[in-house]
Amino acid sequence: MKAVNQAKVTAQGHSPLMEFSLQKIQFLDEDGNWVSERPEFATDEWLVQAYQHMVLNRVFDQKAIALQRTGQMGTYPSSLGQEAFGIAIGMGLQKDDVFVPYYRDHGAHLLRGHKLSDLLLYWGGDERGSAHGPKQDFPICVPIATQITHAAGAAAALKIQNKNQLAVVTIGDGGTSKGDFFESLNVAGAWQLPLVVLVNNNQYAISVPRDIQCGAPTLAQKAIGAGIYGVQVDGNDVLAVYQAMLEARQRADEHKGATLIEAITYRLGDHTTADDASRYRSNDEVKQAWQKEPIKRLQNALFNLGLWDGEKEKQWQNQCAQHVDEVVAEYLTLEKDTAESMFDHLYQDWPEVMNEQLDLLADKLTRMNH
Amino acid sequence: MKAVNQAKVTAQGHSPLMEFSLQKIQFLDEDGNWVSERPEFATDEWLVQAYQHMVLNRVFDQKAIALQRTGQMGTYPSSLGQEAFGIAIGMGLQKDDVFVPYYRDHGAHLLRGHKLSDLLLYWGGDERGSAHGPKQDFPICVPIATQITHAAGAAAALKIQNKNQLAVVTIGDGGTSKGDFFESLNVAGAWQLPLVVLVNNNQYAISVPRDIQCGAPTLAQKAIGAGIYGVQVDGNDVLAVYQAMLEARQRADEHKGATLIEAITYRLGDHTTADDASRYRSNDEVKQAWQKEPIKRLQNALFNLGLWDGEKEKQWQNQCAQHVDEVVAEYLTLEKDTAESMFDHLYQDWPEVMNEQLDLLADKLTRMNH
Amino acid sequence: MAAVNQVTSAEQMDSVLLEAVNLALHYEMEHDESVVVLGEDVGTNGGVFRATSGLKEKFGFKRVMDTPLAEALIAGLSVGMATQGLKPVAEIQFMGFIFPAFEHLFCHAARMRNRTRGRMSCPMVLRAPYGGGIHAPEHHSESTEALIAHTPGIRVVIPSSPARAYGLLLAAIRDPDPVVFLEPKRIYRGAKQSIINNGEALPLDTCFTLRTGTDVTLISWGACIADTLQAADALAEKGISAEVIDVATIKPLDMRTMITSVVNTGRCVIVHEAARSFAVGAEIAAQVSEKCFLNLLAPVQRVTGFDTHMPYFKNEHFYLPNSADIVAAVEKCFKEA
Amino acid sequence: MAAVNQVTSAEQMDSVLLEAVNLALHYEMEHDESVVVLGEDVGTNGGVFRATSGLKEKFGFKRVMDTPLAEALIAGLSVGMATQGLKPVAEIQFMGFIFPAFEHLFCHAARMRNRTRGRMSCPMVLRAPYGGGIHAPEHHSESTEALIAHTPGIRVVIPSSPARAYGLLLAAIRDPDPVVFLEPKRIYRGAKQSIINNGEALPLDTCFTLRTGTDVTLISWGACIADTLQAADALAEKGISAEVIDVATIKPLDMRTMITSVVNTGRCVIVHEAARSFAVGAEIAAQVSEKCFLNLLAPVQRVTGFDTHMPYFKNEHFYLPNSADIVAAVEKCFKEA
Ligand SMILES: Cc1ncc(C[n+]2csc(CCOP(=O)(O)OP(=O)(O)O)c2C)c(N)n1
Ligand SMILES: Cc1ncc(C[n+]2csc(CCOP(=O)(O)OP(=O)(O)O)c2C)c(N)n1
Ligand SMILES: [Mg+2]
Ligand SMILES: [Mg+2]
Repeated sequence: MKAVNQAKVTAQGHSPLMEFSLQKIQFLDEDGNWVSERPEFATDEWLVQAYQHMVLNRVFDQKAIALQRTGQMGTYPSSLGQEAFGIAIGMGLQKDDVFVPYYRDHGAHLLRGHKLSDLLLYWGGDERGSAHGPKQDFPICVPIATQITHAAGAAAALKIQNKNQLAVVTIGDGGTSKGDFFESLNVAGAWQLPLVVLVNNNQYAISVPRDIQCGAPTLAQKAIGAGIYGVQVDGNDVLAVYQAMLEARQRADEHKGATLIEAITYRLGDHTTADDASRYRSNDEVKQAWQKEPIKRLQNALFNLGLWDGEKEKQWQNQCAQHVDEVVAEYLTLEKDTAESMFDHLYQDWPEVMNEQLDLLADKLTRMNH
Repeated sequence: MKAVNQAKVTAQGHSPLMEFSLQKIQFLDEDGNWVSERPEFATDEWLVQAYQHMVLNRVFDQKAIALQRTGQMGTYPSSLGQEAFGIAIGMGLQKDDVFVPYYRDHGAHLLRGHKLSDLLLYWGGDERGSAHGPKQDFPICVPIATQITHAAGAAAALKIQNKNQLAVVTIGDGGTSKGDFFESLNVAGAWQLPLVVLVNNNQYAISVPRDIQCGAPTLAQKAIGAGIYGVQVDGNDVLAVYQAMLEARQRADEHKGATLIEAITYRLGDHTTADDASRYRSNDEVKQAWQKEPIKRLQNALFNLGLWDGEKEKQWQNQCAQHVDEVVAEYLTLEKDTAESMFDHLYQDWPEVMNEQLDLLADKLTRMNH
Repeated sequence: MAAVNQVTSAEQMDSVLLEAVNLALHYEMEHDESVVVLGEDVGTNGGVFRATSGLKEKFGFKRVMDTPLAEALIAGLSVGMATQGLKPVAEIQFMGFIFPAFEHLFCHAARMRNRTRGRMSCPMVLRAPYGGGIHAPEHHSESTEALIAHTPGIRVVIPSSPARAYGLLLAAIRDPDPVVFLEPKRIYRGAKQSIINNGEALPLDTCFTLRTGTDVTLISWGACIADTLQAADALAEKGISAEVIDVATIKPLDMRTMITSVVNTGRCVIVHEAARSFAVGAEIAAQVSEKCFLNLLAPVQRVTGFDTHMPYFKNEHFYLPNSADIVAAVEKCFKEA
Repeated sequence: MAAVNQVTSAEQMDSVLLEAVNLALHYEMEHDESVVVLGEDVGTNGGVFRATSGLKEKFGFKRVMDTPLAEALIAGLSVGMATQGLKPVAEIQFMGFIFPAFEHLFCHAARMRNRTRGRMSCPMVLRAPYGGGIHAPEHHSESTEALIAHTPGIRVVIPSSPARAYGLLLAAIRDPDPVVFLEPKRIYRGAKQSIINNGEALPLDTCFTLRTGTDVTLISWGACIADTLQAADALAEKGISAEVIDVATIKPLDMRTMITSVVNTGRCVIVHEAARSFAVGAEIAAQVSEKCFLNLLAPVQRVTGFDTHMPYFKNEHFYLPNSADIVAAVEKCFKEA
């Protein structure tokens, strides 16, 4: 980490103007020990559910990679190691919140009631993968950071419509370098929007490490310039991410505006199945990161609390595998989309003046079927 | 000003992570009294020169507006009230620095050795207004905030070429909301660039007041998220702006990276000659701002120091008027640019395949001359 | 503009194009609560051209929002709002500053319906004054409608008179898909036209035939329509009868109207002020040339700006097409026939 | 790719297009100290396609820069560097992400020389993989070259073979003005070609006639050249002799070569994978139709993508033009003649 430049300077003409402080949230350390008191929301049931969701997330992830490797799906971005982030968000969201995901939020998607087969469809190169889900939620966003501005717009809409909900958006550490990130935080500050921005700081943007993205020691401090509240959380600690969301909701409810949450995670897998991370980072580094991964630590905590055991683990793993197999079957057996679908939903009111396009496509299909 | 959101929170799981402080620089108060000790650089000669430049800047400005009002020039952005900002920058720049201006830096242009008639040419709708000046300096930049990224690129070039100079760029308060501003500060932090960003926070972006641009109490704090040093200065105090530049240069020389300087000024005039500020701000507000304007306060300081008097003032005003009259004469008597100039310098190597364009233009000119 | 703000429904009034825009905005905000306006200086100031004048006073800051200075933000916020039940009408202050809005416009606004198979849509309007001829500074005279027209899923609409501005803007706001609405600022304060403020929209996806003729079809849009009509007058004096078509909706193109006309006249001249190459004129010329192959008596001509940057204003008249250029192009059609 | 990094001057080698790009970058960085490379993942990772592989190891991080993730930044930094004596070769990771770079490209790179009357210039290259056909995710298959080609002051260059990639990229880097260099990723790892790594550039502003013929002129660029050549083979079997022209430099267009060809053949088919309307094909069709008016035996045909978004990859073959489409278009020319 670079030195913090924003220290006091004693020089001619200088006088103090203001002070800012930044905090961190953590409950469980990497071994699953409590470093802060167990929070109220974390009932036995809550903890077990969070754990189960995270395991399902990981099982799904492994299957998706396998599908890609065997040519049954396209490029896929694994969420390996970032399950606490996605699951905490999914659990923290309320039904009528607007969720604006990026492309690595499989955990949250799972809890938003998306069919997992839709996720496979999407990454399998089929638009129908974005056809379902809560009507206000955004589809997966590929152009980095653009989703942040949509979330700000959604938050503004909630405010204009006097709806007491949140717009919740996710982004990667790389995404925090793009103008949209800043413009959106900035307007959220100026307009006091009910917006929660969660950064999955998984230390890499494809091959580019976190310290090439930004010279500041934290990404949370990017909130300061926008005049919104920023906080860093241990992103491998599902409780910490959830707590930050709770606080963010309270802040919005009290009309205190938006929140930026930087979650420190680590991308244990490749960027996507098209990437080979061994080109740009050491095995040692990855090995060390595995020490901090989110599932094991929560499992330890559950074991310590007597809420989980080997038998339950085995059962749950089986259940997950079975569920995911069903999902895969659904994906693989869906009948093919039509060629004409490329014109469906292009405009709600089909411009008659475009009919020639349909003729051209029909001709092409005739040729293809020969 | 909105409340500072970035205060300490005492809640479950929280622990302190880091602290930041922000400072302000000022030497002269609005009456020209010293609020900090007179700095070393501010010799008698320096102070008188700064004053003289600022007066010339203002006289030029008045003339330019008059030219526009009488149909002899196009839309013009006055620098009225922001002379300390422009002149301090001009004085703070070294010959081989790269200066990257926005469109309201007439004072700095003056000191970069631009012919003032070139400024009139530019605002008179003639490209030749950008043909001269230090070869590394950028032309006036109209698309807001884009110049910041060019300055970052220029700073990177200086670093790559091992040149020990600065890239110095100016921008308005409105400009700090655009992605380019943030992306450039961010890369300056990541790459530790010899970049100095000076914000002319004149409280308005056309009609939009400063607090609609950003919810944070200062613009200087936008440095924090980028991991660079930020400071606020009284932009009506030519010494404060200059001191901040001196410190920024030292920081860059010591390879400590970039600096963001927020200068608090006030746009005493309309946004441009095409604007009518009375539509969106009160006379009272403007009247109050006149109390703080930069020329009067420096004049007071000079009077107090015995460096200036009514006679000198009269002489200098006359000299400025005379100089500006010459400049105007030069502008008005320059022969017209040719129509063909629109193709000059479009490409260095004229693409022969574009010759038809020249024929089309020739035909048009024949028709026009009929 | 004070009068504009006090207009009541169905009142008839003489308006310039700028006032017609303002009138349509007033009308639709009054009749549809979901319409909101955002952009730089659109609130208190009523827009740098006063197109949004009076809206904030009437509908409040919640529906008329001065944004921070950032065009990507303006477009992106609009996408966010449009997906959540609002109908944002955003202003880009000048078309020369529209580029940062492109990513949101092309990657999201234009795709949201298609991508989600109709689950979500983007009923937003991006308004921008465009074109040269008002002696504006650098970057204030661009006409890059071709860049937007290439992208599927968007409509691009350009009015050429107060009445069409009023009717087409209403249609644009009501359209369930994104519309880029470009206002030719050269004629913002041009000829007045009588407008009935009754909320009646004009159809999109349709050209308007402004003048019928038999010898040549003149196709144009925006401010160039004025020059084109002037040329048609000059041609009439020379005994040449010109049909004049206002394209109005640039994307998608109503080629049928244009082709039907050229089939009749056998000659076609397209007029626009954008740089010549890779512009909207090329698409029209390509289609007319293809579809009227056997009818064309002369090659399709284009009268356009040059393939260079719009010169600063002292030289902009050398760049902009004028009626003499149009007449010359028509005469060429007759020589070559 | 290891072999590429050890290449010495004037060595001859069989390369795919991607390797040819890499080779040209190595060559020019070695011979011109002012050349620098920047972009997302271009350094340690050598680019997501490995186009910049080995450069950072060889030339150091000062000349090969991984940037923060921001395309406007990449373009703007390049403008800043280019004006100060460097020759930046910047990579936009996929053309679908190029939009944020447009403001810097159009408002500054393209204008700097013109605006300063030659005092400053922007000798920069913006490289981007473009086009569909590799089963990539959403936004990874765009071909929006038309948007860039409309802007004056820029060159747009698209190679269609390893040798042309090598020679044209060298020319692009050496050109004193901004060049957008689009690499058809569908043929990144296509047919190998023998390349002599001697630093010899190919001319810009020139079409390449790949195959001579007498009955029809097929005009294309990028990955579609492969389909076009295949169609020419199929046509030959049917007794139709096709001339194939690789446009290569899209902006400015070498119309003379194309017109000369169509004057001879009397028929013209243009092939590109971008959406049909307002694309590069329209400009070529318009000019061919105008300038070959008396020579054309049939209307100019365009074989293109559709006016919709490139479908996700399961359906992309329904969108992309193929050689059967080209053959059919040619046959139409004969039917209508
Ligand atoms: C605007 C844009 N530029 C480039 C890309 C290509 N790209 C896809 S993912 C990625 C890295 C993103 O990193 P980060 O934001 O940290 O998210 P992560 O993938 O690590 O979760 C890049 C450069 C893109 N999708 N969008
Ligand atoms: C990208 C862009 N958007 C909009 C404009 C139109 N515009 C010109 S000046 C201005 C306000 C700028 O305000 P600020 O940055 O505070 O500078 P000031 O004029 O106050 O010095 C606007 C919106 C522009 N020039 N560029
Ligand atoms: Mg990341
Ligand atoms: Mg300002």
